[in-house]
Amino acid sequence: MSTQTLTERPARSTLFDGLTRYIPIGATVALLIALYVGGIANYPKFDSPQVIAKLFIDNAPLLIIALGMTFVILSGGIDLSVGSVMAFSTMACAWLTVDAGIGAPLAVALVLAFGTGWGLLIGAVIHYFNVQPFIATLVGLFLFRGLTLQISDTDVSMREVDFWQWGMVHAVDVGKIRDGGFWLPNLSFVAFAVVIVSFVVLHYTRFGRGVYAIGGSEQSALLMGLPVARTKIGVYAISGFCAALAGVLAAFATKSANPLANVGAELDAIAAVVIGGTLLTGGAGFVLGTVAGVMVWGMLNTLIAFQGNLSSWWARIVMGILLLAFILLQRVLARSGEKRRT
Amino acid sequence: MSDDPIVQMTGIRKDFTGVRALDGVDFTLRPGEIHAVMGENGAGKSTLIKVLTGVHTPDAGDILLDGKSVRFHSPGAAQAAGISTVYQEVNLTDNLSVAENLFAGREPRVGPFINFRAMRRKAKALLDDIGIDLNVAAPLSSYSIAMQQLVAIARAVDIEAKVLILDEPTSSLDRDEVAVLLGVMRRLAAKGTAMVFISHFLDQVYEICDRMTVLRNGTLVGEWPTAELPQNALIGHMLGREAATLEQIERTAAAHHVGDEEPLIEAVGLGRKGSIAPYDLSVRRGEVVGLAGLLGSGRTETVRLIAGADRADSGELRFEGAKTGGHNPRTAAARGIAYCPENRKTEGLVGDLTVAENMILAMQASRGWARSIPVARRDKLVAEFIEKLDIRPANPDMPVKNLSGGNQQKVLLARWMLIEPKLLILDEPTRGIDVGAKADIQKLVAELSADGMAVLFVSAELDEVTRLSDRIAVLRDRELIAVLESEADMTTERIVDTIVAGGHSSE
Amino acid sequence: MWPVLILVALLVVNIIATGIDFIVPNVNDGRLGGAFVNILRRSAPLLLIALGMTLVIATKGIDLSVGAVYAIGAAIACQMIIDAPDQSAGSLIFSAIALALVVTAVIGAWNGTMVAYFGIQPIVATLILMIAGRGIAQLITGGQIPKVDDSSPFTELGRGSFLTIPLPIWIAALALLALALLTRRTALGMLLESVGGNPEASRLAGIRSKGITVLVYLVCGLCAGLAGLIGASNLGSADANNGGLWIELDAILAVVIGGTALLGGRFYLLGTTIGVVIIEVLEDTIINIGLSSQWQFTAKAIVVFIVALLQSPEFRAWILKPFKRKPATPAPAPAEEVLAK
Amino acid sequence: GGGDDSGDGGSGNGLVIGFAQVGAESAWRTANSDSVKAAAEAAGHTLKFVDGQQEQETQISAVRDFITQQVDAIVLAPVVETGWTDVLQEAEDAGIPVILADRGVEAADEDLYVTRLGSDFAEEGRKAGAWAAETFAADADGTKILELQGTTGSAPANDRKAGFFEVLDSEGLNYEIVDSQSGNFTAEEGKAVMETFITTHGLDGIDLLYAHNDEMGLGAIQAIEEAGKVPGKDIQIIIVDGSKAGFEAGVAGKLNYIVECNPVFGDQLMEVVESVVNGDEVEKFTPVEEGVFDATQFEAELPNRQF
Ligand SMILES: Nc1ncnc2c1ncn2[C@@H]1O[C@H](COP(=O)(O)OP(=O)(O)OP(=O)(O)O)[C@@H](O)[C@H]1O
Ligand SMILES: Nc1ncnc2c1ncn2[C@@H]1O[C@H](COP(=O)(O)OP(=O)(O)OP(=O)(O)O)[C@@H](O)[C@H]1O
Ligand SMILES: [Mg+2]
Ligand SMILES: [Mg+2]
Repeated sequence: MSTQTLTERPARSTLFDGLTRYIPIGATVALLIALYVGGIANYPKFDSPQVIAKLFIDNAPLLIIALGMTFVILSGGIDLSVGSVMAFSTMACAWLTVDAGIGAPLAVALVLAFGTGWGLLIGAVIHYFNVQPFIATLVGLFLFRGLTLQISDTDVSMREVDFWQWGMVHAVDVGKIRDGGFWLPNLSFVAFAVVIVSFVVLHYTRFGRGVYAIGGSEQSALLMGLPVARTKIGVYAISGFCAALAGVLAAFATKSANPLANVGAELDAIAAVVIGGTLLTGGAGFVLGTVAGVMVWGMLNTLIAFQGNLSSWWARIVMGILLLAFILLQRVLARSGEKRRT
Repeated sequence: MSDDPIVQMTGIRKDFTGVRALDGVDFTLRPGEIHAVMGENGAGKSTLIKVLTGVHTPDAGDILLDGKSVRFHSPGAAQAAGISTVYQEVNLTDNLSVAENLFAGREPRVGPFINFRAMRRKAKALLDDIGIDLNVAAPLSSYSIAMQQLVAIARAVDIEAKVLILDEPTSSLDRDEVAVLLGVMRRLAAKGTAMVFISHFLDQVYEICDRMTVLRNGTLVGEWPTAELPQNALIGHMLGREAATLEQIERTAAAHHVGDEEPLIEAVGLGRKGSIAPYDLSVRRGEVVGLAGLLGSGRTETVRLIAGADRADSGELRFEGAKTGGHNPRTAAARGIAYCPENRKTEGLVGDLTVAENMILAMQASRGWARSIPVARRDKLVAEFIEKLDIRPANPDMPVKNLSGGNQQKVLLARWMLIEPKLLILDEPTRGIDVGAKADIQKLVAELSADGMAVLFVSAELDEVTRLSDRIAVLRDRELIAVLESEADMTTERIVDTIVAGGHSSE
Repeated sequence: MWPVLILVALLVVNIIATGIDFIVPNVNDGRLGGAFVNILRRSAPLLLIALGMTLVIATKGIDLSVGAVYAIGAAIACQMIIDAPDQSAGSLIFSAIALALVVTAVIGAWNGTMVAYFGIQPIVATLILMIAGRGIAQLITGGQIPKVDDSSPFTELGRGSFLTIPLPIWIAALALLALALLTRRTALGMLLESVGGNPEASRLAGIRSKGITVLVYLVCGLCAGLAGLIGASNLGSADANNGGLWIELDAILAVVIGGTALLGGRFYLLGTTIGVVIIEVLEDTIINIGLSSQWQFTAKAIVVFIVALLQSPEFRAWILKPFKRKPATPAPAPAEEVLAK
Repeated sequence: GGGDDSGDGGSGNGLVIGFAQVGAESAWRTANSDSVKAAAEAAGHTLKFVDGQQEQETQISAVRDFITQQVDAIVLAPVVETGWTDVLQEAEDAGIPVILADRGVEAADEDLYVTRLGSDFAEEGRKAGAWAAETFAADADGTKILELQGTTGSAPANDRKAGFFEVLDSEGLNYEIVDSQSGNFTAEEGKAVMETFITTHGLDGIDLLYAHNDEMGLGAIQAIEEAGKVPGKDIQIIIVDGSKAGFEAGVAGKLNYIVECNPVFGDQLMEVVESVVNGDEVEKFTPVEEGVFDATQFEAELPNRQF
């Protein structure tokens, strides 16, 4: 008897076990498809491929901050500073290239380094001084909005700097929209690159698995001997970098900087991450879920634009109702898959 | 065995706010030896380990590793220096898979990328090697605490450190797993690994350890070779009083009025899909019914249905003859059913609340929020139970998370005794509890049942179950296979036979 | 303790900048005035919301919808009053206030239900109403800003005074007292902390954790509604779009400055109160020391950062280290901090 | 024009017009949206209305959606001036004419839209400045001015400020800015900032309050009254916008000068859109008819107010 192997069946079947983790993201994708099909059924021209392509044009910066946010949320934290850091980065790009006359590539490098540095700093404060992430990053939200306004309280154009033209150059251009064609600019591909890198880092590196472990239980991760400090500070650095990069993309997208841009963008990013099936408590979620979440967010806005007869308030209410329906459905799907204890 | 110590700690002192957990403790570990650290709950064993491995910074004292002075700032640093540890609380992340937990931080890689296939293969091999068979791709959360503990041990063993520390690794294991673990430890000792072993099971300690260091109240009592320290001397050192004063519980089960009274509670075909097959079970007033079975056999699931913690999806539960509807923890408590869950950290205590608040929680819940318990009454009750259960430190205003494991368990018990239940359900109440406290709790159970309370008692220790119970329900594979009633049947061997035979041996 | 020091420091800065008049109240028109009293009066809506938020946060939750609920409460009352022929009728004012409070309480209960019964994460559950709520408020007002006659007694709620003390201060103080009594004289406070600290253990102990969660969000909604009423009556109008805009961030900030952790468990109503006053005093300080509006955000960030750091024992240990005699202990061991959580 | 194959949803031979509005941040804006919607309906056009919630990204996204939908014309009320080049170019490439409403875009993009219909904020500031310069010309000891700015960084706030002081300087008025803070265009903050002004500076000797919109001005008036002073007398007040509530306050004598900023230009807009789609020549800038009102005109003008 003592030589017998100790076996324990997991609570759920093996096949199912592999799948339960994918239920939230599966629900998101299913509902995304449902939204799209619903749009096609109700609005002419909704089947234009540009409807899909556009999700990655206007939402490229949002996608990038949401990816950075995914790292932070998976680790059990939150980053409220991304909207302000993004606006600040765009403004800094304008300031450096237009007023200070620094070469644009150098300016971009400086801005990205600054965003990363800010992330490192706030990550260190959160980790070493045990300041709650919500508060530490709220400081960033106020600080960078303030600094942005101090650089300029009006919008600044940077169209004169040739470098900024690159972002909106069509990288893919398949026919005219009117004839069922579509196009995608360079900056969308920057976003795709970030998606791929995030995916690989989060799912296939030690750092990425460490993020999940810390999100599951920081204490356990520490006792398991994982580099908690490095990982925790790292996720804020990544988020800071992503916010700065999103700011640079915004500079490409409009070739202008606006001190009041991206107010509330952090909430959009959080919403997208959560819609994508990532738990705010940390430890569970996927990069591709976030991509789906951003697509849902963009798709809801597209639907409202195609509907076109909603007053300002009905647009908000409808957005709320759609979000509610979405979250409830996701919940129902997830529950039917999950074994309930109560 | 070489005599050059691999770890030498001298004059270690550690203060927590309000508590001196360690005071001038020395500890020496030599290569290839298995060294037990013994002491009551709260003696400072875990703290000593945590000071060594960089979880806590000592307030005074020196640590030498291989003769060199060291001070680690994180468990990771200790691990890198060759000290691998299984801490008392299961320290894995249950959102990750079994394989990921085994290799977290040291995953096999191709370039910078993790090779998941290789990782799963190695995980499988590692678990096979120590004789457990799990789906390594499944999330750790889908396995019981016991399996999680084995996974944690496997991880620590695989790190192949020169020092392996096991802080109560066997607390939720039953005899087969313990046998496996002890085998692994012997193998490692033969290879020269030094091990620290902490356990409240004296027979395990005596079976495996070469030496013992005994702590009491944060101070060092002494260090002895196991062979030179007989059991009752050890207990005397641990408790600071004569072992003879420890009362051995001898239940006279037959004296109980079994069978002549209506059952207090009766489960008829009660079951829940996926967790426990429908079962019949009854408990009478003044009776102790034990639940025995291997790990994951469904003991916890059985009592959770009766406690209302889970909802049954078949059968019915009768309480005092009447069918219970809408059974949940609150209505159960109102009926007088108290449930001490096995996992006190996640299901039992509220870590941030004080000892006093945790104690009165159930009582307060049953009164509703509007009728708060008067402060004077509360203080009196709390003081009474702190004394009765000998909770240390006897400070009602301390956050309960700062108490040692055994004392936390007592707080949980006090919570339920306060509502004077008719049926007390104890799921592994003696897990991780020192000999003294364990005897106290066993005695308490005996007393309570003598006063007419019905008790449902789950324990991995068959001795304990047989000693305390009037009847024993045996489970296997999430099915209740037999209820042993006659005195002749109430032996450890009989239970094991029943489990092996799958229920057919019980006439 | 640290927040109190910060508050005192801010007050001193203001007194240096504008003279002792800053703190000394004066009486005009039988009503207490002066800079500091005005600040207190203006703090009332934020305080009400922050108090509700404190309870929600104690259950490990968060309520992002309070700003929108504020707008809804204000919109309902003002719209109902301006729709009536006689804006001064007592019964009208009463029913407008009652309706606003009932609706906002229902909204709060809705949030609580989503969290407790549907198991939706609080930040997401309340995000829905944060987005839709202002739409609802605009729907009520038809996108306009309803303006109540200055003669209507409704405006007394925000502008009037009782025993020379402005009514908003009374209302906020009574709310503080009521909530303090409700949570500390009954067992509600402890049960809240228990549910926030460990929901599963609370459930197994027989606590109606779902009911309590709903109750707490309900109270929070009610507080937000009451805050909206005070704000609306102070202005005599309800701005669905801007009324209480971003007040949720200030409220959360106040709660945290006051020492309540966002992770649930222990909560401090008095701490929250001090947090609110700090935030409000700060806004005046910027004007008083002659900084431009662009500095609003930056100054707030700096003060919040200082408070957050001072509250961190690890930071205090680190900053004091060079001044300590024996350099025996190295940098704070991060391991301990994590375990202390 | 691109109106050939895109009549989807359009009733009869009406046009499909996409309207990317700034938001619903003020009563002015709501009145503007209502006016445009009503005018489109009256003219038998289908209006695709999107509220940009004060975000440029949302507006750009809306314009791209309009392009995908192949509307006949796009009306854009840009939230900021810069950053529209690409999306306007896309509209042009798709053959859809763009008409700007209310605010303008930077001069370099002039070729990318057909015409702009709207107010001139700097001009509004100048109008306010002209009145102030005239009223206080005789003020010997210098005119002490308090200013309640709009949302920091927004175009109306910047332009109304710039236009105002531009005139004061060019007229050579001897003035002093006692304080100038943002009230975010809301009554709430306008009142709070004014209270602080009063406690910090007192009201004695202050001549003029210049509020960048109605709501802040009305909030400030309350603060002044609560401080026991008489608005309009103890301190003169100029507001910009001219909503009904603003005029009511004017009739009550609580303020002295209103610079109108007229949101009700829906009909005018529809005419412009129709001529643009028909390919008619239109002016590059069509000003909205706006007036200025002093104390003598408030009573007569009040009944004409639509918002
Ligand atoms: N983080 C902490 N803060 C405050 N006190 C603590 C903390 N950790 C442990 N203690 C206290 O230190 C003492 C020693 O605890 P420790 O966990 O080392 O005991 P132990 O010997 O391992 O007991 P057990 O057998 O129950 O595990 C106890 O009194 C405990 O309450
Ligand atoms: N929350 C859960 N959800 C699903 N399955 C669970 C859950 N908890 C435990 N199980 C599974 O149910 C089975 C029975 O577990 P249970 O805890 O009842 O066993 P037990 O006999 O009490 O053993 P132990 O000695 O571990 O307490 C185990 O296989 C376990 O993996
Ligand atoms: Mg221990
Ligand atoms: Mg069990």
